[in-house]
Amino acid sequence: MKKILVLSLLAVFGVYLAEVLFKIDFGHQFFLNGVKDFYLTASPDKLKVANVVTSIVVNFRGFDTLGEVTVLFLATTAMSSILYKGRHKLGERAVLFSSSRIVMTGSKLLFPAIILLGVYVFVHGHLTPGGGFQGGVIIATGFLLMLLSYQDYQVSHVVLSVVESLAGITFASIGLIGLLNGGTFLHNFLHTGVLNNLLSGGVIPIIYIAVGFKVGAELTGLIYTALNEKD
Amino acid sequence: MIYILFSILLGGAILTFLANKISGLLRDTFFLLTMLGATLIFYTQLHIGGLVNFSIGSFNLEWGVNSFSWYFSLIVLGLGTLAAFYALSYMKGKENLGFFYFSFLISILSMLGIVMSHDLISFFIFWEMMTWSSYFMVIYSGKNVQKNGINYILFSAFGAYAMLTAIALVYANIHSLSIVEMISNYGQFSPALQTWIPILFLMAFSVKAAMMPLHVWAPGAYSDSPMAYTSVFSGALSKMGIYGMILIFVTMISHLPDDTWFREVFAWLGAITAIMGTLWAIAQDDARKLLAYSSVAQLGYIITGVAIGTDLAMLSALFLAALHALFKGTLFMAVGAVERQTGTVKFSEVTGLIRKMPWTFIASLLAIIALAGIPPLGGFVGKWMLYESLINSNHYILVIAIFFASTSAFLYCYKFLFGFFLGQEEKEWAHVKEAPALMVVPMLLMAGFLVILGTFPGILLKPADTAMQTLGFAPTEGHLWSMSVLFNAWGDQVLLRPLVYAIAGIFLFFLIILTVKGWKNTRYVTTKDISSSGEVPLEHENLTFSVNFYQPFLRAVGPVMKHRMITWYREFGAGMETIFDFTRRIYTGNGQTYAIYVMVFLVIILLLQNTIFG
Amino acid sequence: MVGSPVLFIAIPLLAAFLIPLLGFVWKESVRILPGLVLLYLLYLSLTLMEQVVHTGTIVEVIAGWAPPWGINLVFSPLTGLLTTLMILMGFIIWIYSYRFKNIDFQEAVKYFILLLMLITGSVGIVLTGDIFNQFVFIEITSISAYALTAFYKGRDSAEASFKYLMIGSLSSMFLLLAIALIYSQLGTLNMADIAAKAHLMKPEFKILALIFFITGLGIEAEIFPLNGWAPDAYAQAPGPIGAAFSGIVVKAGVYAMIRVMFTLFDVAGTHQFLIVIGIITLIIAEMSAVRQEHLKRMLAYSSIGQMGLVIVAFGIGTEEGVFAALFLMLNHAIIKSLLFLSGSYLVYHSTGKYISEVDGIARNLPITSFLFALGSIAIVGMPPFAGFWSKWSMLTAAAHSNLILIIGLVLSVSLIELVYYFRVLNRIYFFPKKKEVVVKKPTINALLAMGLLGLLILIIGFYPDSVTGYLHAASQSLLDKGKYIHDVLSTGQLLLP
Amino acid sequence: MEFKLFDLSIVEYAFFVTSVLIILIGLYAALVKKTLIKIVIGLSILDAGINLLLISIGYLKAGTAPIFSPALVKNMPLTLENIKKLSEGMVDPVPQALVLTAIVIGFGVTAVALSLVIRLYRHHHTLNIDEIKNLKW
Amino acid sequence: MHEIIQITWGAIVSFILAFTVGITYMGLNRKITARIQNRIGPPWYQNFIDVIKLGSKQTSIHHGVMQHMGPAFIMVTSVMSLLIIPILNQNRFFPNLNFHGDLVFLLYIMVFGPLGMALGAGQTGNPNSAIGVTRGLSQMAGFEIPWVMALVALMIQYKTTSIVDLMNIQVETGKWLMFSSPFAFLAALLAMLGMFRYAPFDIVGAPQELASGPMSENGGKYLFVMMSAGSVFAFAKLTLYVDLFMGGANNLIILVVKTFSLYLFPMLYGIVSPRYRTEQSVRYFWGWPSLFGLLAILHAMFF
Repeated sequence: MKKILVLSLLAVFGVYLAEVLFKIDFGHQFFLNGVKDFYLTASPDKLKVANVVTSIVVNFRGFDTLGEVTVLFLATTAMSSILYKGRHKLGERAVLFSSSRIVMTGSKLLFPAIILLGVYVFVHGHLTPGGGFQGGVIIATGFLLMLLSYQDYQVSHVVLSVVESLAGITFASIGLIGLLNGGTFLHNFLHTGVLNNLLSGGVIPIIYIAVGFKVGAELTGLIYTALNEKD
Repeated sequence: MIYILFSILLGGAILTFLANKISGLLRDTFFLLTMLGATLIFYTQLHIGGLVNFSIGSFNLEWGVNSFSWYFSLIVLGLGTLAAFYALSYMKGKENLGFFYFSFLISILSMLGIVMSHDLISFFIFWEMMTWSSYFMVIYSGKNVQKNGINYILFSAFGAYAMLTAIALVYANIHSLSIVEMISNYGQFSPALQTWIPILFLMAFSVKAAMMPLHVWAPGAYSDSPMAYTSVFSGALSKMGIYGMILIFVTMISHLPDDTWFREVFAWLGAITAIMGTLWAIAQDDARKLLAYSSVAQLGYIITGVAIGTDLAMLSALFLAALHALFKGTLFMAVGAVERQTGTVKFSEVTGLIRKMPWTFIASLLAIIALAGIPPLGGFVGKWMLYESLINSNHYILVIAIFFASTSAFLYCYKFLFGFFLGQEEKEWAHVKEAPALMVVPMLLMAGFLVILGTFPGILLKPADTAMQTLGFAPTEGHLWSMSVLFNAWGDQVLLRPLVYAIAGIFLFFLIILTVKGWKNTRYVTTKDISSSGEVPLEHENLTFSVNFYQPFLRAVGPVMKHRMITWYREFGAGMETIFDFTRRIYTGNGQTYAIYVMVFLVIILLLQNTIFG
Repeated sequence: MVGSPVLFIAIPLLAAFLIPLLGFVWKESVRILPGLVLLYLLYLSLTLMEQVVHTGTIVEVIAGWAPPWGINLVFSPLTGLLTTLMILMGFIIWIYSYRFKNIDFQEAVKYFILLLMLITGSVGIVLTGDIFNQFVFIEITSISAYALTAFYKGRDSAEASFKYLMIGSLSSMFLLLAIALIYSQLGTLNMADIAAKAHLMKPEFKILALIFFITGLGIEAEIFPLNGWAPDAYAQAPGPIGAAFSGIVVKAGVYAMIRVMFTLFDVAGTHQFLIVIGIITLIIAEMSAVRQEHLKRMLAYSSIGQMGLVIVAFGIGTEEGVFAALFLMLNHAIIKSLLFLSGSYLVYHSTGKYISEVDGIARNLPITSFLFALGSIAIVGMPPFAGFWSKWSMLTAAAHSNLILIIGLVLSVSLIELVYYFRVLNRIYFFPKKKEVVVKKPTINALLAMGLLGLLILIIGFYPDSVTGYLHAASQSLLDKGKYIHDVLSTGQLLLP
Repeated sequence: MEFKLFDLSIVEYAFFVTSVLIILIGLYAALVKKTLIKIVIGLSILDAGINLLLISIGYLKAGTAPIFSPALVKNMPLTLENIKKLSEGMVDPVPQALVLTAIVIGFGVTAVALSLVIRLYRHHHTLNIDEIKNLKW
Repeated sequence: MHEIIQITWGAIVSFILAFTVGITYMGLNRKITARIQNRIGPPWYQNFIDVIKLGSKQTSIHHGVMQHMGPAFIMVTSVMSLLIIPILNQNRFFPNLNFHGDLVFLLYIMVFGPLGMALGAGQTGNPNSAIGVTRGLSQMAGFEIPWVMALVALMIQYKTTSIVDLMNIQVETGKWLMFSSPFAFLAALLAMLGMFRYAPFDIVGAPQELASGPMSENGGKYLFVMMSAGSVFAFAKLTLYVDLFMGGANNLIILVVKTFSLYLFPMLYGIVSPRYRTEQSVRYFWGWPSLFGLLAILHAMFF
């Protein structure tokens, strides 16, 4: 009964949605004077950032990203708040399984490479596909690997929270410095350099690096909290 | 001056409330000073016709006194002051006195505010202040709070909201809140509004005036508030409803093309209120309830008078309004005195107080005679004018109805006197003493005034006449009344003075005859010393007849009383609550169901989009 | 230049990031910092508000890109008013919860971060001029709200939170769908730009987007039947958070919905739709409240009902109607917060939070009970308290638009409201106290916070002029769509780095 | 309704059709499945579907990634005209940026949801949503 | 001053007249009743003997001030109604206190006494008295309705509330109101049954049951005054009926004839009737008599 109801509801919803979507001329632009044209020109021209998505994420719509970072930060806080049960004791985490020596050694070998890859991805966020979020996630997978392989692997909560706080503060402070320096929040107050150079794009790489650190630390924290959770 | 008056009352209320924390004497002093100060200022400093205005919330508020409002302030302040003295003694030793005095003063303030408001918004604000301050009194005792308190506040709010709607309609149409402008622009409203605005206003006023079918709150509320306040509650506060009704009937209804319907309906509602109130009063065992129903009934007469709206009817309504304040104030005070001295207000529990509380008895007796409308007290004057006005304006059946109500009223009148004061004296109540002077004197003052009014109704008719002239009636002095003569439209007249003197003379003559004959030999024996079918009742046997007092009569009117309004309301309320209870089961507690609701909502809008956003 | 509207977002975020760090250094700072931030923002919002009313809307551009390319914040009389209100309520709630979780430092850190973010997210929803940015802020608010709802461990709070989260996820889905539809048609995300170009959209897109917006934002604005989560969340969240929900979060939701309906699209029939939906919400909520056995749940239903009333007032659509709606929102924020704050002390001692457990509690908690009574009397609209003026303006607005039926309906619902509030009041004051109850006395800061709210009720009640000027400016600014578009789109030429 | 079911151009709308289907599947799971974990999974699927939809709105036939990589720019002087010309062949970058944000937000919500599920399991010792309704009416 | 003396003088003469006639009627009542019941019965002057006996008896106890005042209250009603009701046409006998617009006043002054007596009875403490009083008051609420209806019908038909006016109309037209307003007369006549409290409406006193009800604790001077008041009141009522419906009387002889013939009605009705219970009697009065009253009003309104 419930299934039939839900199915019919979904059918109506889907039909209406699809009907409208089919009116979109797929694969063609049909709106005039959209903002994307501006972004596509201004990004290489004004900001000297090769990756337009990055310039949108960090600068044109940098405010969204600040919010996004906050969402992550909140998710971590929320998770630890929701699961919080008295004080954590380090190393007191549930033993899910014991990994074999091969896995342990392999992860140990892979771990630096993963971290390095992550760092590369967020440092080159304004040049190549990728960026702070992607890099941060890669870094977190490194820690996830370690946490899964080693039952007694420790990540210092203090370090994590210091890193994530500092990264967040960096982002917000750069925005505020922009406000003081150029009159608008997140103003790109550094020299923009030359397109496709590593040191180009003014504050964009700095912000993205901060985001990378923050995402990495936060995702690690999330995983750690979830694993470390007492029953 | 109005500012000062209001600030005195408001400040006095707050000071009294605060002083309660410090000392009882200080509180009493503040309370009394406030009340006296307000009365003094009102009578000495306030001149009729003065207006003050100021603006708040982009509304222009206007306060002022005219003769009409002066008449009602007379009732409020007169009764209020006497009740204040009474309260000092009556409330001694009770809890939360600061709260009581605060509410008392605030309700006096709000009543004065109502009659002095010249704009609708302050009228409404004062109206609501009156409601909640009196609500505090209703729940003061803490008994039946959930039932009577909620009833009262619910009905009051119903009325208030009706009024608010009317005010909003007026404001939306003329962009002014002045009562004067509302009246002067009334003719330009659309016909629908012309009908609905008075109806909405009258709904509000008939709640406070306890008119059928909106009277349900009254018995409970009147009987639950402390008697010191009930005298004001029933005597003055309910008159605010009458005040509003008169205003509406005179200024609006009379301009309606088909006002006869209105008048007939309201007159009949008033009459039915009177009848049903009387019948239910007869059935009560609790003196407070009896008086409460009696108040409902008395207000029914007044409403009828207002609704008929001829010169004489209006005059009688105004006169009865003041008179009702006097005698019902006295009676509630008497009940309060009995309650304070004996601790009960049930007729079936207390008897034979006449020798213990003679002054209370005398006050009650006079008030009852006035209530019953028996000459030579003031009540007769009001009743006479009411009947004559009804007969002269061709409301014959109405006369019968009213007369039936007031004849039946003798039953509960007698029950009141008999229940408390007469009957056998019992050892149980041997310790009872007369109430303190502070309580007795206000009652006696009012009772005395009732006696004077019986001979010289002109004292009260004079201001009533002035008040009516403010409302646009022709002066009536000389052709409807003079100091102690009453006239009707057919030229018939009652010369009160010779009648009263004759009654007094005959009474005294026979009293003297009775007294003189066997003066030496006749001695008082206790009420146990009776011949009851040849047997003398023993000391512990109480033969006083007080349970099922009027059972035969009630049996006779049984069919009418089978249905109680309050039962209907209660069933309605219970039905509503069942529906509500059913409704809240929409919130099943299952998160998925809520999510499905969201989808249902979406799909409904999707399907109806052409209708909704077409 | 006193400060820029962006500080309303940036400073709390900075503070939120700082709090964990400061916590390592000085524990008390965790409690103090949010208060300082909110106090500063309160000052800022008041000064900006004064400025805005006199000189006109401030449009703050982010990252130097003028609208529609960059994100912008709009501090108009309307948004300014709501911002001020939210910050004020936030500040008062902060005062109230200053000693919250006094023992457990870890919990306190999280509580204050989440509270600050809840407020910031709501302020962001109101201030932003970009629909996607609004979505982000809605999510910030929601996640903080989920976490705060589930804050207490011992109760069924996780259940409430999960329900909230489920429905909230649907909400974000619909919002994203609507954004996608709009973007596919107009290629822009700026509200003013959308509003200016709305006529270029194909009508079916427009209507579908509108429907998705209504559904998505309606969940935040608690309209029936999208509000299944609300009573649970209100009842299970800590007391101050309940106050924040009704005083801050819902206001933001309603604002977002109204902004979409009034500014973004010019679809016919929205006003009538708002009226109908508002009335349904109002009636169902008030009906559900009557037979409620839990105090906070009752307050929650009442809150939903009041929001229905607000929506009806918006639906009237005239300037008077909008004025009334804003006034209602203002009063509701203040009064309902007071009720939640004082109410949670009234049932502090009980685990079930049953109404029957407040019997005679006035003897132990005189001030709290008095404030609760004040709030109850004010919210049912009795003069001379704050609630009366808003109800009055609502009625006149309806009367002026000849919506007599609405008046009748609203007032009869008010009667229902009156019944259940007075039932509780009677219990508090006049029922015999149960012996075994050990009540919790409110702390000084809680009393201060409640006292402030009570004072506000009295001030607005006795001197409504103190706020009506701002409300008029705000209602004009909501209705003047052309001015909004002009203000935003004319902000500067390209500000380039 | 313009269903072009027998028109081959429907293939072009595969992205839309797929994303709508994914959305519907996710919704179905969230609305019908009894297990909390499955509901959370359903919500995640829902997110994925919406992200796909968003991305496909920005799709340009034969478009390139919106990156002015050295390979693309080659040795062209970066005048405004050149940039304009290059950018004409690029897909819309805005939805991509939006999706990035949406993914992160979806992730955050999922994390919170899962932690709530843990709490619920602890409290109720069940994952059946029909049995978790202490709060009602 | 002269006026006062005249009124006083008139009052005394009227009182004596009414007293004499009233007591005589009561004695005749007893005699006739006895004859019908096939008894010899007391002589017609027996009641005089009784009254004199009561008046000369020495009373030694009373139960309080209200009992003491009760008889005086009753006297007020009796004498006041006697003074207000014009005894002969054109007020040729003493006009006393008669005034224009006296009907409503009369209605109210007529209940003054019963209430006063009730108070007196109440204070005696005898339960029978109280029971009797409640029955009496209930019954009063019953018969007042047709009575008022009849009066109102007269008032509206002739646009006056004055008895003298009504009498003059009968004299002028030469037609008694009992013929021109038959329904009003019927209603009033049936109401009179209740007023006289003879069987079947004698439950108030109900000798075998209540020991004469309200009067039961009274003896000696109290009963003397009560009996006198009752007889005066009976005469006053009869005179009122004659004035209203039977064209009044031009001299005392005609008055006596008319009143006695009217008096026969409740008397004879009572002799052949059993006793009604209170609610039965109340319902009786709200039945046919009130219907007649209603018809009378309708008649007055439309004809």
